[in-house]
Amino acid sequence: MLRFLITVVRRDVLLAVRRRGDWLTAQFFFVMVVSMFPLGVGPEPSMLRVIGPGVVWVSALLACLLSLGRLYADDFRDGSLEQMLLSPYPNSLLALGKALAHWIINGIPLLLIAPVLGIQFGLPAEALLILVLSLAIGTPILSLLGGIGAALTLGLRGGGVLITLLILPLYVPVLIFGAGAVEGAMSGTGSEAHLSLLGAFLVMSLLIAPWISSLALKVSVE
Amino acid sequence: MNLYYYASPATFYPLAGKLIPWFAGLAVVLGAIGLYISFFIAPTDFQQGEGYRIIFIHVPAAWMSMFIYLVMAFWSAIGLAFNTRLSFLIARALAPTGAMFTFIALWTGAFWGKPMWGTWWVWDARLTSELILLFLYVGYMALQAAIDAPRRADRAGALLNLVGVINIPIIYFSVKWWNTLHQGSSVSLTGAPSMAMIMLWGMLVMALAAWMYTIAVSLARSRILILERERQTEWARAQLEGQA
Amino acid sequence: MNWESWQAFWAMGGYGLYVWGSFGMTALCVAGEIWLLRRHRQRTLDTLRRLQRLNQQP
Amino acid sequence: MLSVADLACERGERELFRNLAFELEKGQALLVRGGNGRGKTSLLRILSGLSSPTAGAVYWRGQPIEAVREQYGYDMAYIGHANAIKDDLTPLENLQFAAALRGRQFDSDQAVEALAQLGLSHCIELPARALSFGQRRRVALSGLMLAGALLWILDEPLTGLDIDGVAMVEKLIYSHIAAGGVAIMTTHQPLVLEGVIQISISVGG
Repeated sequence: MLRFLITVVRRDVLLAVRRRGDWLTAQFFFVMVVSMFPLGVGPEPSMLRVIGPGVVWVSALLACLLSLGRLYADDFRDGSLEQMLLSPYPNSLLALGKALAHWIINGIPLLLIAPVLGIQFGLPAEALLILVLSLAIGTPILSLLGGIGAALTLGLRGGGVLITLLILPLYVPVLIFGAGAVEGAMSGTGSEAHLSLLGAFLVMSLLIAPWISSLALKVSVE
Repeated sequence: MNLYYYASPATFYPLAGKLIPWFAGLAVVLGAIGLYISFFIAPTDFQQGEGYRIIFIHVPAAWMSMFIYLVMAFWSAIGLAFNTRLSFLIARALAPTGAMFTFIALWTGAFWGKPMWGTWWVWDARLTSELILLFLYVGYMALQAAIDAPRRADRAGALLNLVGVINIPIIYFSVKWWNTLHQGSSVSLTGAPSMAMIMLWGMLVMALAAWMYTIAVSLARSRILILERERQTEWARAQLEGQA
Repeated sequence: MNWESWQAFWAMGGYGLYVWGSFGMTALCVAGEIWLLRRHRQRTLDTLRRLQRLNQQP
Repeated sequence: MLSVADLACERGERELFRNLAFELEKGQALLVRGGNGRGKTSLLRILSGLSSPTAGAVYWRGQPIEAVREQYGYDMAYIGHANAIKDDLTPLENLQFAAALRGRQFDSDQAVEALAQLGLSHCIELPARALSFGQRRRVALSGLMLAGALLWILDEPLTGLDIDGVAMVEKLIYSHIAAGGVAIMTTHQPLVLEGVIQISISVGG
């Protein structure tokens, strides 16, 4: 079981490494979207500090959705997905592995870039720490929930836009708790409550999302 | 005669046809009573003047928008569990009406907010949740529209519906939490200072009217969907010829 | 009775625009949905009948 | 080994087949015939467990395949229209991941051997991107030799293969059946399997 999970993750990571160009595109998308905001609202430091956490978080959602469209699509097109679904192991394990791989490939780089972008927005050091922490708890949720959307829209026309439509509303709690944690750290009201709620949501997603993704995969491949 | 008898499209189709006028009639009668209560019986509110009469639509529409999503999720779950095609169709037929009530709730919320708060849109917890609910409805309908294979459309929609319904309480809670942190407006639509008994009655009657309306409209819509799906079968052919 | 005249009824104590804007939009939505549903039904029936006639011809 | 009772399948509103029944024993091959769009691929996908039939069931060793999903996953190998070959991996890596995902042991010497047997020894180190369609088909088919599966379900295995390739695959299938395996295939090309008990069914009107 565990070996299967590791194989799924290792395979996706290896494929991402072999296709570095695609992977870099998603990371640069994140950096660029965040950098557009100061140009749009003006360079006022106090204003930037207020919108900073929200901007970074919204951009993280978008960057995540951008790469989610391809989570199952490539494997679906070349037939590997069918082979994986026929494996003797539960399909929810496959969905979990896929989400985990997506987080390693796209989520972890986000964590590393975010503090740099936070500095651009003049966030204090403590807030930067909370920003990374909230992203560390929050981005796996994005990958897990997004996996459901990716499975549902598999092979559909305009799947990329559709997945945004389906999944973005489900991301609302992550955005609120995530950005709220950073704001709480900055305003001194504390961020523990936000982070623990985010953690609870992560646990719930871990329990439910792989299972629903596997059902969705079955429906879509049939 | 059992449950499966009514679950068969061939029996459901004529049955629905017979029921629609009754529900439509009830909707009209209840709607008329509700309007009478909201304009002629309910007294003027001493704080909000006549403007508060908007709640006689806003609150029932908001109730219905959430209720319909729950009912859809119920039918989706039944469909997935027992593999009954009819339940998926009912869920699908309900969605546009649910989206319509969500839109009405948002619209009337805005029209109530303008005179009371001075702006058309306020990010208060109720309106924000309503907006996200509208997104959920739109996502559900967009997904079904994008899938051509009926079996896949049914099941994919049902799964999305269920994910949505699990998420709604979390979304609602998070929005409320967010709203209190950012000191949202303290005035709320339902928390009007003197919620008189008659106001509650007005809202209840209007909600019932909306409910009957929803049943009538969704039955009519599911009839169309059934006919489209079953056009190859004997009874559907006979039906089409009979009405020609 | 709340209203002394029709004029007062339409004015809604100064809230006319908002009250009637809300009720009007609701009426419009309901009417629009029923109209769309009828059109949908008519079109579906037409298409299906045409298909059926097409199939009957050998 | 594999039996099917009362199977029916619909796609869209169209009924593809109904009341389909057959039984396969060790050392038998089933050839599914039928024109384009008659439901051959749909039947094979149902037999593999990828899709569910409208009615009826597929039994493996007397049990419905959903009930013995895990065992069936080990016992069955399926090759569909798509080759499940990743462009960015070498043929050897492709086989390795395919084996690991199906929970099978992988021996790289054996894999090199299998690839050589289908005439691919010169492209073991190349990324699959550089291979032609027929060569990718051969990579996918060479996976069968490593799978150790009792039942092969092959959808158009000969598509894209040249004369040599067809001969190699025929030999491959023949030796599998001779060793007591079971094979289910669709093909438009004539397939020569001398001395093998073949059952042919046609699907669709």
